[in-house]
Amino acid sequence: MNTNNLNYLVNSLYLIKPELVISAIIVLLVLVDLIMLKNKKLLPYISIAGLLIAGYFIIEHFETNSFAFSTSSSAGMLIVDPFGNFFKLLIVFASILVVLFSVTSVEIKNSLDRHGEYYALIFGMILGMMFMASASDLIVIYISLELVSLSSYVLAGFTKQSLRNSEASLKYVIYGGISSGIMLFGISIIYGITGSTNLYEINSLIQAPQVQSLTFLLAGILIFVGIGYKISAAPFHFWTPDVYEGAPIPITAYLSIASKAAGFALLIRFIKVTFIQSIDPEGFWHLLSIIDWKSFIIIISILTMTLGNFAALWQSNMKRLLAYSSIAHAGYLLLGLAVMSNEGITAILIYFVVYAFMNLGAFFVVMLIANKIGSEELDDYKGLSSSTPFLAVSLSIFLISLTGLPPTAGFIGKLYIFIALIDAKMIVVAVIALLNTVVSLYYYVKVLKHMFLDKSEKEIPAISTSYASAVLLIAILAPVLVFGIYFTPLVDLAKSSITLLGF
Amino acid sequence: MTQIGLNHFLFVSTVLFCLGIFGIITRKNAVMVLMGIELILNSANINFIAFAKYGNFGYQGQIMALFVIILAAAEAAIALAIVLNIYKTFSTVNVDEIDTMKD
Amino acid sequence: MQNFPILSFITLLPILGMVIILFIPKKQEIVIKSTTLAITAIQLIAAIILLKNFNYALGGVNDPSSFQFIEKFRWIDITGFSWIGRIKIDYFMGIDGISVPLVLLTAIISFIATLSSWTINKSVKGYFAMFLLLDTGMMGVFVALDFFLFYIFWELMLLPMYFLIGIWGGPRREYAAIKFFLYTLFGSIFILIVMIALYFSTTEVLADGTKVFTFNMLSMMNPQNFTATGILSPLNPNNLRLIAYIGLFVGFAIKIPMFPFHTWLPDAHVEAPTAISVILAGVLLKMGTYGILRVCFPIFPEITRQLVWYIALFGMINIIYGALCALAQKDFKKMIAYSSISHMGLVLLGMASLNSMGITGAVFQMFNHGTITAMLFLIVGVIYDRAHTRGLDEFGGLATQMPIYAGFTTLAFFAAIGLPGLSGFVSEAFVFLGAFGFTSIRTLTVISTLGILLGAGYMLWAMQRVFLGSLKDKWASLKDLTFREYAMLVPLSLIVLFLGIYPATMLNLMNSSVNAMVKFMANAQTMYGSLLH
Amino acid sequence: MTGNNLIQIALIILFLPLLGFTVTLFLAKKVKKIFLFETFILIVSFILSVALVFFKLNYFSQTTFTGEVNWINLGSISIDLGVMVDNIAVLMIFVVSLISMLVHLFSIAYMHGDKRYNRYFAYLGIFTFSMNGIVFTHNILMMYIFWELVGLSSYLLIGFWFEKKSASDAGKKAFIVNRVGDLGFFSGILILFATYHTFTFDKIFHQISLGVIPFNSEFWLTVTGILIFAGAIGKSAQFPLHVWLPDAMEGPTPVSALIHAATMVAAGVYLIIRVFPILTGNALEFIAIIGALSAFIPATIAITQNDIKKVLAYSTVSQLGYMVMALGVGAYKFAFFHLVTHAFFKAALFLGSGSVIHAMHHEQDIRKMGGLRKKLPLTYATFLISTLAISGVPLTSGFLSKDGILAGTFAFGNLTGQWFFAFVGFLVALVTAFYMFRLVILTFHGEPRDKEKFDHAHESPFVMVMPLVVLATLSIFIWYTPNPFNPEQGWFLSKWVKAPTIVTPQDARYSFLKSDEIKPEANVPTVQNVPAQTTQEINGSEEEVTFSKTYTEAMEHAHIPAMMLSLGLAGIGILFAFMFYQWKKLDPDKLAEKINPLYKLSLNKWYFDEIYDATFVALTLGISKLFAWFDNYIIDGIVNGSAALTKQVSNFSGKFDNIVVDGVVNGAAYLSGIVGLMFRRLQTGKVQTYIVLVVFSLVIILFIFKSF
Repeated sequence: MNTNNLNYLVNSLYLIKPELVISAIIVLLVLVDLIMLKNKKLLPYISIAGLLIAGYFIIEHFETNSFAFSTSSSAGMLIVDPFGNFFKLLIVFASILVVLFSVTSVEIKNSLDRHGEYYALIFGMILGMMFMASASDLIVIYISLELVSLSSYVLAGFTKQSLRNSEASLKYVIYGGISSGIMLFGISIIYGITGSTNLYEINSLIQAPQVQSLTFLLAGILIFVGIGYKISAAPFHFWTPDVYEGAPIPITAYLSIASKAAGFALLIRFIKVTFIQSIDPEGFWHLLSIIDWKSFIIIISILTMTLGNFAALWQSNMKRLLAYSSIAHAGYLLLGLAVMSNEGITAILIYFVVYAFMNLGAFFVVMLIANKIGSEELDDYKGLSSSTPFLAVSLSIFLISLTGLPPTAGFIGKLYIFIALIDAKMIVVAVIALLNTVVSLYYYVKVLKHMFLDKSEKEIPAISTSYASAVLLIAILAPVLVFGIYFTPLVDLAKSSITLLGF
Repeated sequence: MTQIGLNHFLFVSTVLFCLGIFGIITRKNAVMVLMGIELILNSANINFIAFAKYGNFGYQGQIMALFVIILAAAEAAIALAIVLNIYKTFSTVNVDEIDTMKD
Repeated sequence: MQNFPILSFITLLPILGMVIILFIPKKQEIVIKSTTLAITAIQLIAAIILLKNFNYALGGVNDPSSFQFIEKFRWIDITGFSWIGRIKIDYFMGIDGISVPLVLLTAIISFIATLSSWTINKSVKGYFAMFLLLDTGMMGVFVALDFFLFYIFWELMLLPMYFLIGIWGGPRREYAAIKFFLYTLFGSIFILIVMIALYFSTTEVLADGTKVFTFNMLSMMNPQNFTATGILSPLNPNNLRLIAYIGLFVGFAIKIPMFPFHTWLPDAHVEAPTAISVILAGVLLKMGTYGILRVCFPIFPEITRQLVWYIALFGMINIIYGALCALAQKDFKKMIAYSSISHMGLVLLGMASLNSMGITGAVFQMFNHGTITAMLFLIVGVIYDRAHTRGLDEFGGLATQMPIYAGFTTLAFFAAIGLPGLSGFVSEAFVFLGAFGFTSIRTLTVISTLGILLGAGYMLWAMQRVFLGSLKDKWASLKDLTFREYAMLVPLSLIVLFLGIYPATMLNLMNSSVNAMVKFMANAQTMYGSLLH
Repeated sequence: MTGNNLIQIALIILFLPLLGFTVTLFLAKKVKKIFLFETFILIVSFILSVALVFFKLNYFSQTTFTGEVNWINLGSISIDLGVMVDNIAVLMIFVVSLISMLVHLFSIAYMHGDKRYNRYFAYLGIFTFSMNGIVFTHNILMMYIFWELVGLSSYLLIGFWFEKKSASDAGKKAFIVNRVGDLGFFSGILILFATYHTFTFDKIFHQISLGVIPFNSEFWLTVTGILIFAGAIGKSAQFPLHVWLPDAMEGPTPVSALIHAATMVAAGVYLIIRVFPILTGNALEFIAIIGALSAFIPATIAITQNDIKKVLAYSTVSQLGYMVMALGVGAYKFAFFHLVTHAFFKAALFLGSGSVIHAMHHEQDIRKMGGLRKKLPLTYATFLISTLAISGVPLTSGFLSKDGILAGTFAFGNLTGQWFFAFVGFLVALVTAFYMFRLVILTFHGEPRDKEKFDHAHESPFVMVMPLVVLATLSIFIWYTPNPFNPEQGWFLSKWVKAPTIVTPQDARYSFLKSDEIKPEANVPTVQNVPAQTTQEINGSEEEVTFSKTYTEAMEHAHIPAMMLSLGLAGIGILFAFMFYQWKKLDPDKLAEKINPLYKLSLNKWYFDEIYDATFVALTLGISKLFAWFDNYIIDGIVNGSAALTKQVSNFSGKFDNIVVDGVVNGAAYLSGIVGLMFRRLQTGKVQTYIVLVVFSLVIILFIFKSF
């Protein structure tokens, strides 16, 4: 182990400062939890602080493009590039909000004594997701994936008292275990064919035509199972509704944003890096013909959004409804990938920012309402407009944005997806997607209907919201409206972060 | 008598994989299902090691296998904890009966 | 005056009003109402000032230089990379002779509708907030010249409409509201797609000489701006212009509503509160025809010329079909609803004529239908407020009980069936004269004239069933018009009368634009033909 | 006194009644006596029209004045409205304003005590206004405009007593039936405008005379003529659209006198007179046929009617038929002549009947009357004079005009060998004489059949009788010609009324109307666009010549025999009337028994209403019902998803129904519903099922992509 290796190691560590910070915070949280058994007030602050620091570091090195932890060859196990950083930033942002949610959530409060684990586990997830966003080696991919999964299994069933809770975690663990198992099997096959686990190396190895494509296809699809389950794309989405319904709301929100984001980062990187052949000046990718990813993704995405939307028509439970809606949105997002062009990626990034705001917002409102009326059943939403106009209005804005009507940010997100699609002359797909939007309108508006149009049988008391949560809500609400009118910064950010290392 | 070759290993691993899937699908008892998962993971491990051995790919395969074993252990721990929790709440570990959330 | 952004003012004023209202405590209903009234009044005044300063000579349509009160500044400008070019969206408003009557109409109708909303007593605050939002949406559609902006306004008025029907409507309001919502959204997705596709087919040269894609409608009307490969560019031999046109047309046709996309209308009308029916019939339907005239025609002139016969055909179907359905209705309001389907058919027919007389007739008919149908719905509202029923057969002999009311109704009805001396006649006659002047749709026109007869049929029959005959004693207590109702009906009646006797005031307004439009459409063939080879 | 003044007077006459209408309508509630204002207005406009007639006929009898103002100018198209003052117009305006004024006066007493008294006068005002418009217009669009306004006012007046269902029905019927005719009229206008891009008569005539014709085919010129004539069919209640007129008798009797005898129904004839120059031979023939039918059928109906007003109504239709037929056979001047004379004596008859009805306390059935001549001497006298006039007895105006028409048909027969019209003409003359005297006898002669009503009857007040007298006097020949047997020498026909230049292509005309000897261009009125309110003169001296010498001569030959024949027939008619009803020599009922089917046919008005109700009305309503159903169930159904589907789905999931009620609104959504339910079914909640599905779909995906 000579010095320049050491230097190299140091450099690598230097590159992953954010991850290090997060890991440090995990330790710190556990310690604090041990030391001050009584007072858990401190934990959220620590977490927030840690996240802010991590966020700072990410921004600091936003533009860097380099490998970390190189193996034998040039390529490394981790990559630090704007693309990854964008998602890390998104994850950090989501995490901050979720921590804040957890503070206000009644469910979480009830299990005050275990707050230490709670935050520690969340940070475990964060760490895993950050690695997912920057992993360039199948080993790291698998490990980070597992890291995320393991923590989320527990979190899903964190508040043990309710049936739904533990059921959710059981389903999650079994389902997740198997998916990652299948994925691992796929990885092993690829390793067998190429003899490497590093995406870049694999890419260079499979440029040669004599790779037997069927096995490779098998492997690729097996791996996709693992990722597809993370981003809950049909037909690997089945866990989503049950787990979303069962898990505590902050966690549900978290799963719907952060782990989905990480999953997408992983998917995009995996496909682009591994199978890319060339990029034409128009920004369209030309992939190796081993696997026809384009049509594969198209099929998956259409299936996903259709299934999500149509199944959502029937839901009477708010969380479940949002679960299906998030499946549908995964479908829209996949469309961005299906375009197989940088513009598509831009669209995805834009959509993710918007989606983070509106979906987290929606879940937040649902949580605030649940805190008061202790239910997420749609029927209990009747007449909310009178008992809590503020929440009702903001929820409807979020839902409208999720539908994608102007002048909300949701419209911009969709707009860019469709711009990408139509620029790629995928008109039919665009039409299908838009028809899906019409369908989705129905169930979103159904919620509005319950809140505004219907009168509730039983008299519900006026629901008050604490100033803190009101401020937080407005903070989430504002961008949803502002980006709808003026979205230049949003797009600029996205465009500046679509550069992957090497392309 | 023929030399034990890569294909034999692959055959075994594939069989294991299928058995794992089969077990997961058929077994009612949650613990058994977890075991099925273990089988899948191990089938992958066999692949890794076999490939590393016969393809002279260096040590990555073995390293991977080690990682997997560790993670499997962790996963098993968590999973069992959850199953325990399930048993507390549902007083059964039969995965069939745990379907309060559906549609 | 010239540098005062009057269009933005007239469009965004209601939003401002909405904000104000949101700060007024719930209890102060009267304050809320009068604020709204004030806002709409100011809007109306602004519209009149606009009219005063409007230059009749300028054509507009496809020529940016001859639009008036233009407000244009860069709204979104994203300097992109090589592969995306740059996304550029303008905040671009302006009016010409085709939009100015509709701007005026919107202002008038909003004001009247505010008056008629006075009876609302259920969550007043929400109602008027939504009302004003709707107002902005409508106004915006008529003044926007950037397709993106246009689309935003177009969608903007969906949600308030949903609530206005859904919360303050009749028994089956939820059904009607969601139906309206889904229908119109379904329509607008096609508009969205075509909009984006057009965006990628049209370029515009900026001051700094860079070529960029643009949402600017006027640029889309100039074939020189089309890219060589854009899917909607005529230069591209296998372009999809025809399909796009149909999609776009359907998108707008749903709003008109054109047979067979009309079934949302009767439900929406029957359930909506009076004021909203007034808005719906008075302004919203015009957005469809206006869209066709402003977007479909000038951007796809050559396709329009291909399909003009079908447009006329659907116009004819609307006229006859709507009239026949109206004839069979037992519900006063539903009858009026179908009658407006019939009358909107006239607009389609007129536009299809592609000559100045027909298009003048069409635009004028938009305005007249706006005022007349508004009157009709107000009239229904009057009786519904008193009797709480709209069954045509349940009344009779009201003319003795409420003579003045009967008088206004007679005026409105005869205006609707195109009695000379009332505005309806002029536009109707123009539409027919124009359409008959266009050889290929002559037969359709002649068939459509049946509408005149059927119109008289259902209107007079309704008249007889409600007002003539002997009075039922259960209605013996009905009061005649109140002051508020006078305030709503008198202005409209005066407009109807005045424009009937001296239509020139309105016609001159649109004249040069219509001629410009006609000339443009006439040249289209050669212009686009030459492009292809 | 110049042309300008004439135009100004004309305009004043035109707009005065409008003023009257507005004022009266708005003050109807406030001022009790406002109707006097309206009446005063009418008197003024009458005086003015007298002045107009005087000056026009005395000083400018050869000139036509027009004054026009630009109404709409679209650059490409410009539409002018304007008035034209020629002899026809001034004579017509005289008739209209005179009768209108008299009717106003008459109504003051007749309508006394009606609860909408003032509004009635207002309506009379708007009617007079629209009628004047028709008279003065110099372009066909304005003609159409006032045409419709007349329709409106007649709607209002017929349905004036709208509490009676029959009245409101009649109003509606009148308006809609008229609209049917107007459809044709409007289509005609469409064609004219499409061809000539102007509405002004002169300009259209000019272009036709230059050979410009619709779609370059004389056929279409004929069609245009017939379409425009369709308007007249409606307004003048010609066959087959005559059904509205008898029902229109539901209106107050003075209204019937004004609108449905003298003026509005005459408007149809007036329209044909205006567009006469563009009518081709075929068109004229068609017109003649319609006229003949309308002259004959109602006459036969009138024989058996028992409602005094109904009889008069049918006689009106029949007389209008005469005029139309006259125009059809080219007897232009006599048509107009008859229009005028008929206006007077028919108005007299109606007002007379009004006075009778008034006296009998709104009893209209002649079987309940009788012997009234003792009670109502003046009414009787006037009524009798008018009846003589309508039956064409010498020394009456009716004799002159009717004789002229018969001569016309006779001449037509001579020239073309078609004796059909002549035959009909004489036959109707006979029938008319018969039923009119039947009416007179049953009403005024014999013994009162309803004693108690009879006893309360009394002569009407002055304001009611005076008009009768005036009108009756106007039914004497002396106003029109010094020689009671030859109208031709009378100033009316020789000086005032001139047949117009026919502009249709030569070979499209009746053979005998060809004007070879002169070249049309020579005397075509040259019309240059004139600024508003200025006049311009058209030299019409040669008109007489241009209107085919042959025909004029033929007329002169036909004159004497026609006169003899008509005299004889009228005599026979009257004689029979007396035999049946006065001296009871013959028993009408027996006769009715003998020819029962014919009797029934006549009594039931040839079943026109029944047939129309069974066909057109039923058809329209049927279709509309069908469409409405179609709209609700099919179109909406396609959207809302068919019932079967719903049912199937609801079996699929019990919940579905509530959700439907809950508002899954449209068919797309029903389908979505099913799809959704399917997807939902997948979500069993059993984790192992999920696994199965995953593995399964994995396999499928593999199979799909294996091929690539």
